[in-house]
Amino acid sequence: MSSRCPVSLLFLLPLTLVACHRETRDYESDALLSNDRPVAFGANAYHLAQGQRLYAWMNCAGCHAHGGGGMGPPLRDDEWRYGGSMEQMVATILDGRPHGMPAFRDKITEDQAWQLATFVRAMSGRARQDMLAGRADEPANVEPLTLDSRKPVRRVTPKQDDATEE
Amino acid sequence: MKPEYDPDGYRRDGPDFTGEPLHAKLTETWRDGPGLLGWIRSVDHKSIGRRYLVTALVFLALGGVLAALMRLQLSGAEREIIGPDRYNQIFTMHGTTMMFLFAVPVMDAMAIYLVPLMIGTRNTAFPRLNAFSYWMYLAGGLLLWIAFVLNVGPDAGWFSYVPLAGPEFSPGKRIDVWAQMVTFTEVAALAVAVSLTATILKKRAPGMTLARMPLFVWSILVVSLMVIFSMPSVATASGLLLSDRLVGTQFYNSYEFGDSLLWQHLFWFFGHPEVYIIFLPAAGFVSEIVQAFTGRRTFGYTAIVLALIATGLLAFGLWVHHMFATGLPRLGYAFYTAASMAVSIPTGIQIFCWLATIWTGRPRFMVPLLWVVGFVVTFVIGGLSGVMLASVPIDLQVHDTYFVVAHFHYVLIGGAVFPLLGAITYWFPKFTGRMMSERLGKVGFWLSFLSFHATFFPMHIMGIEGMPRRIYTYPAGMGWETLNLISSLGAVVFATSVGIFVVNMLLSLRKGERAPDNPWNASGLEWATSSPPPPYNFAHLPIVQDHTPMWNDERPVAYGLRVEDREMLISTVIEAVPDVREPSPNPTAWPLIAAAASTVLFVASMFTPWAVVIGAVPVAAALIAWFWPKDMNHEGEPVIE
Amino acid sequence: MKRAFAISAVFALGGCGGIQSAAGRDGMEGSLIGGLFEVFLWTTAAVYLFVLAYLAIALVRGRRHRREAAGLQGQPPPDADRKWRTGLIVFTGATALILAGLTIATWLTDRALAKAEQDSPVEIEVIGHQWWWEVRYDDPIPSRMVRTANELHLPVGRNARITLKSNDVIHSLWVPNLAGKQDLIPGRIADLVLHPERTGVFRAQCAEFCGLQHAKMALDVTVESEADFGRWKAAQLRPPPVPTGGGALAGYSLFQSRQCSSCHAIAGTPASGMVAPDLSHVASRRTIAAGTLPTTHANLAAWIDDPQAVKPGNNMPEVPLTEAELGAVTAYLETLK
Amino acid sequence: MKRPPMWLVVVLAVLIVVIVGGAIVLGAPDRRRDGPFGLRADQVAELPQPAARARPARWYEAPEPDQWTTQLGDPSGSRYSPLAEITAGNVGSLEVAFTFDTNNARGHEAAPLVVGDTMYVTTPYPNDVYALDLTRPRPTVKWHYQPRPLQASQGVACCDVVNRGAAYDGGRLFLNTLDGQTIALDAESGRELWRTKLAEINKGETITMAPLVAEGRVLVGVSGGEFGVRGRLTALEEGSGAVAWRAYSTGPDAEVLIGPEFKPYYAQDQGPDLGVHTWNPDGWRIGGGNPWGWISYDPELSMIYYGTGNPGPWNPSMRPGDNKWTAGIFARDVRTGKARWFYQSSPHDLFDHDDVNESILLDIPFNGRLRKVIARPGRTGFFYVIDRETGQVLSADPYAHVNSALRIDLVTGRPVVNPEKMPKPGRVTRNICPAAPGGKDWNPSAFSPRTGLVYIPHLNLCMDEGEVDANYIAGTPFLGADARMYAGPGGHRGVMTAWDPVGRRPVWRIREDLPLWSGALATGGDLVFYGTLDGWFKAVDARSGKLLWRHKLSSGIIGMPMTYRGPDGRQYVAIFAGVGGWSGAIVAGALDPADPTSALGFVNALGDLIPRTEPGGRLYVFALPG
Repeated sequence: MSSRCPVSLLFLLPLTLVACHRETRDYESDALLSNDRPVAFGANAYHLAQGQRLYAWMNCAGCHAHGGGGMGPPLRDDEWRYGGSMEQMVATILDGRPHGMPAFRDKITEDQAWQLATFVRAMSGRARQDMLAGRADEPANVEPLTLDSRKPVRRVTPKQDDATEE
Repeated sequence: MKPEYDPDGYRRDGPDFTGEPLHAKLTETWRDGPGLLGWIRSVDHKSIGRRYLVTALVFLALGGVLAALMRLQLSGAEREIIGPDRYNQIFTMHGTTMMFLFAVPVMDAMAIYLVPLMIGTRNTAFPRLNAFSYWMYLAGGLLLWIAFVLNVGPDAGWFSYVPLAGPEFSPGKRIDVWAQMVTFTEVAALAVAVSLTATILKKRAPGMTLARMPLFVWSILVVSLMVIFSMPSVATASGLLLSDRLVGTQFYNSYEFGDSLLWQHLFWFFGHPEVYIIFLPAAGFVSEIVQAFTGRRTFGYTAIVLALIATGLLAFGLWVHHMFATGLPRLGYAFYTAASMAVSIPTGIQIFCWLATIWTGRPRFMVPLLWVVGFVVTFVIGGLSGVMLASVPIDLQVHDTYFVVAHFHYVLIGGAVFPLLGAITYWFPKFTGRMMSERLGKVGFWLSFLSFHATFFPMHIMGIEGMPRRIYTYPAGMGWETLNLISSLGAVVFATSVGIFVVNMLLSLRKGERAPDNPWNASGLEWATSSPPPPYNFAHLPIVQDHTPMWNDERPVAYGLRVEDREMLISTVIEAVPDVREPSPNPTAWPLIAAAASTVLFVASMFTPWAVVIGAVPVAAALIAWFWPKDMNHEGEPVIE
Repeated sequence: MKRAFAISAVFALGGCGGIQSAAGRDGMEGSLIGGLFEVFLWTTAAVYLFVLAYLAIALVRGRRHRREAAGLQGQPPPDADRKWRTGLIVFTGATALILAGLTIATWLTDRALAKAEQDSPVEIEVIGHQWWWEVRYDDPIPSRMVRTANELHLPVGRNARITLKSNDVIHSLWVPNLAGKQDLIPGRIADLVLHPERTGVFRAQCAEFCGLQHAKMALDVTVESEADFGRWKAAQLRPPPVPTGGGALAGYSLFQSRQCSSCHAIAGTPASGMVAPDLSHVASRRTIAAGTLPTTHANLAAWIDDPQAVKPGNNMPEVPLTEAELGAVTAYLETLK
Repeated sequence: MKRPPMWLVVVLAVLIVVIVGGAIVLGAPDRRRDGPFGLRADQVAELPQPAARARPARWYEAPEPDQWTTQLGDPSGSRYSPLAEITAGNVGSLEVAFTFDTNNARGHEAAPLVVGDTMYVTTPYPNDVYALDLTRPRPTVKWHYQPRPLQASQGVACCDVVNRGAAYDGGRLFLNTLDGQTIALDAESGRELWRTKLAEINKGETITMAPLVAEGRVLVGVSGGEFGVRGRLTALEEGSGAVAWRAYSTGPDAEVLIGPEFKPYYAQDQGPDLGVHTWNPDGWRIGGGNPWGWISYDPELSMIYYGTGNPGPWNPSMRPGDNKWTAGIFARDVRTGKARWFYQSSPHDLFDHDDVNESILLDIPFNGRLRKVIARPGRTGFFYVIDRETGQVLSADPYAHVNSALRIDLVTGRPVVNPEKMPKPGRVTRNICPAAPGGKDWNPSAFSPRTGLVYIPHLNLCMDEGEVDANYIAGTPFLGADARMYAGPGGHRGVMTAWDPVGRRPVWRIREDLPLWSGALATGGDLVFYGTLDGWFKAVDARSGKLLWRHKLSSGIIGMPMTYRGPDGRQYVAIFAGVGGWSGAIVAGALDPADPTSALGFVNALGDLIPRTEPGGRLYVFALPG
């Protein structure tokens, strides 16, 4: 076997980087220092899991439920009033948005915001499959992200937003 | 027409077709093909056994390295050599490697190699299945270790308790790798178990009734049956875990009326018998070695056989003693306490018999017997601390502490590894045709014996002094530093001593003295053939009249198996009366291909459930090709008396 | 033999077996179990002696046989084996008897433990989190319920019934000096009764592997007189005073306005976070970060400054604070006596 | 071994298909019983005899029929109008007189007001007010007032950004804005007279309720039971907007305005500072109990009656104790605000059963005596009849399907909770009925003196709920529960029940396919009006429940119907279309039905609403052709 091992390692070389990056437990959050944060956070299973925890801890579920929305808009579809990129989501979380999204800047740290964004991104079916978890240990209400595909958007009637523009 | 020809025109061995010409013919029929291809296609139990053995020993070495790393980290308080993340992976890998990739497979290895020789037949009942099992085992091991190298090493302990190992608290693929590795090794172990059971029950040489089987063969028979009953349990558990993690089923989610204790029950229903699956073959080694080195039949053959069977049965009745702290009903505990204590009775009986044999025999204190003595001195401590753990109140104190760590290392190293090393020394000449160095052997033995106790004895006290298991560091001032330091130093020496044993093996392999057929003047059939044995094991099948065929002066043999096709004798289950002559498969690569296909299926199914559907196709194809009736130029036929 | 002594030596130490030792006999369960352990210890030691002796003699006898008859194989005279057969039966019987005895001893101790669990106990609820302990002292009047973290205070000579819950993974509460361990399993409720008999300060630790920081999930246990216990409880019920000036005041407003209050609660202030330890009286506890560091100014500062360095992987983020802010927050926390 | 014969396999397969298929078909909720448009009345009892009828309070006189000045029509909260021009006989020909678009796509839970020849229309956030001149055949906007509440307030409105309308008194119009201000307008000109800030949205506080004016006080309560808001009712001077008194729903007696004159009927409510002692330490500071529902006023006793909302968080195990004074009803002196009595319908509320529903002031014969009572169809699914002088519960009977409580113990006043439905940590509790919105939510019933019946538009929903850990962060939700609702027994989600409070039994029921989220209106023409979520505005016979007329509106109906006599002397009936609210949020908020927990679990019960209606706010006014 000793003869086969390095061979298979060579085979897996590209996979290596992927796997290593997905699996690091980056609790010092060096990812924040990385110059490509969307990847540093967005492709790391540990940050995704932390994001899932924070989603509950910071009461996101109270407004956005498990992505279906409620007091806040749904997060499972791919409609983003304020932009769906990681950076935009982080901005939304940290600084809030006029129509009711509160600012979390002094409630969570910046890397936590990135972790949250990572999870929210996964909710809308845009995360790498191999970093998703089948379910959480909670009441099973939504179908597993691993089996979930992005929902088609149901357009909001345009009125509802400009109804409130000053 | 020549005498060795039958009326039906097939050549068979016989009194007048023997010696060199027969040897040449049989070798041509039974040997593996040439070159790498031949190596890959081999279905010879000896080649497969050797591969199994070497692979298992490599994993032992790897596991040992991990152990050394842990002792390094724990050698002092507040050490920061290894961080928590890596440490958790390391102790998980250590346990997993040792249990799944070393302990069980190494026993399989010895059995696959020795059983056919000991019962006087030419190959196992399902040679291709054996080959398949090896490839699966290898794939599983590679999967785990490659993953570890890629930082995807499992980190939830070798027992992978949910919900910690569940989808929420173990992100990424680490646990999936663990669970899938379990699947691999389960398949491998089950395949071997089936093959060995059939071999032992149907392939014994004429006259080797059940009551005349060597004790090692008995232990393997019991163990194989235990494997068949216990392994499915853990395979189920890991399957459920995978589907929880991958497709979000709720088997272990308490919210949806799953239960995390379900995991523990399933796991320990396998996990506890596992310990005996590892120990019983070792007991078999001891019986064989004692018999050989005291020059008398092991005392209390029947008692030992019954003890083996009793252990095999009781082993399934005490898994809950791993769960005393979970708060199950107290009354139930009483039963498991009793059962856990009861299981030490059969073990006690065996020890009594071995010692009685030594007492009444004429022991030669050569290395294998030394290992046996070391085994008794060490294992009994493990057994007795086991009795303590069986007691609920005491277990509640020392459960999940270093006391338990000490206990099972005494049982597994003292009870299984010591006899194994003895057994390897004992059968080394048969494997390789050369003797191992007695001097190096003795040095190795004493060094490991002493360093072992130095390493693991202090752990009893650490445990009582309150040091929990699976911690990557501990604060200063808990009074644990000295003991840990001693233990770590001991570990260094222990590692060296194992190193010495390996060196001894390698040196002896090169230039050990040549071994005769029966260097120890032992009594078993495996010594009736040359060292190492020819591809066909026996030119003529031996006929057995009592327990110690090699100690009789005349050794009758049976004639009449074909020499140009692979043909084996099937005998009756109990009396081993020759029954049918059956063709035995030729070398083939299909087991390897099937294993490769299964590997693709298993690995891919960690990423998408569809892999199970799509991956099933190549597997099915490979199996069809494997079983396609070909080169079977004749059916089995009754024995001509 | 020497082993047997080594262990018993540990036990001879009795209570002085350290602040986290099963050898400690500081609680009724502890001593009952300790007693049982000694029974087992001496019995097994005796058995072990017997085996060693047996082995030794066997080796000697065997060697003699060998010298006598350098002959080959062959069975010893059958009557010899018959003698041994009776020996085997006696041995088996003896083993069975001893084990039966031990089983009964176990059962009796278990009964005794079960019996000890009556009478009016202090009702406590312990909830395991990754990686800290939430502790609640229940009270018929809910407003007199005490909520603290990572510390247990127990009145001596009185039962404490601890209800065990977990809200993430399986943990196990183990106060070796007082009693055996009991698992905290999500979705299940177990309880553990402690009966401390000696005052003192002990340490408990999580005994079931629970992830990254399993090693640093400990709990301080203080066994004190009923009076001291009452005082402690009263003090816990008093909300800490809001600082009136100085660094502490700055720290207070930082605590309320920054990340701290999203997770931590301080009685009598707006901060009501519930996912991290309640800090109402953090300065009165012996250690911080679940028994990881003794409560000192330096340690508090170090912990707040970079929790991941102290306890890698724990769930407390590194809150960006300036030197001054850090000092202020630390100063404030130190006022929470 | 032998393979079973092919035919056997086939037969077995067929059998299985038949059985399973059959099971599915039969097991499916039977919609057919609901008849066309999900409507069919079951007469389950006779009308009560005149002698044995509930009657309005002694002092009650029906509101002047040509105006409608409060949301409930009159202080006793009966939502009854004596207008009888539209009757069972002619309602069939009712037609749209005019409509008015509010250009607002959120949930319209209010009713318009009519004073003289002006109609006052209020909208959900941004809470605009329109005054319509009814003298014109096509009414025109007299004036339009925009309070411009803070945008961010939308984010802390638990269940859509609704508003339950304005109140009129003495030439002034009073309204509340989502961001927590009470505003007084000059009814003639729409000029702002004063505005008082009563809520802090950064703490999750909003105001959605309709104010009530009594004895020169404007009574306003805050919302935010899902945000850990400490509930309180504030009385403002009608003239100046200055705070007259403020009564909290939790905390020390002094702040709850509990004094010597506080005489609760039941022992469980007696004792000092229960608002503190029935909570875990500090729990009361974030304990909810928001009076966001209806207030009734008894001029004779000069007392007001209002309910307090659910305690926070939803997760009950995080707030041990009875959690006074949440989920109960207060009787207070309207001048001083001093509490007179309190009755807690859900001590230690387990299922978000606020007690904010309307209290209808009635006099009913009880044990031979005429008792002054309030009649309340509660969230708990029980119909309470409570003596409004003492707070004694005279009767409590389930009007909806209830399994969360076995009964109400009239001796202690406490519900006997069904142990099977007690939430267990780490386990989902299945099939809790009624679900979180209760047997009936905020949408008010109507009482007709002519039949002595209370017309209850209510729900038939059950839920699965699991406790999860809640975390309090000011201005974010404070829930700790994961719920999922679905139709109760029978498969229908709404019911219109005509309840006889004396006979303590339903007289007739109408099964509605969709949950009823609109208020009811009873008229002198023996008609009952109500609307459905898919936009059907219905008139049924007050005596039999027979469907007499229905009209499909542009959007789902969650508003409250009202009626008035126009300047031209004809009777008009007005109703808002504009789906939304907690139930309709799935449409108004474009929520994702793939997540059953959306809108706190309501979406799971209303996935099929999406194709059945459109968002969009419009006022419909109907009249007979003429």
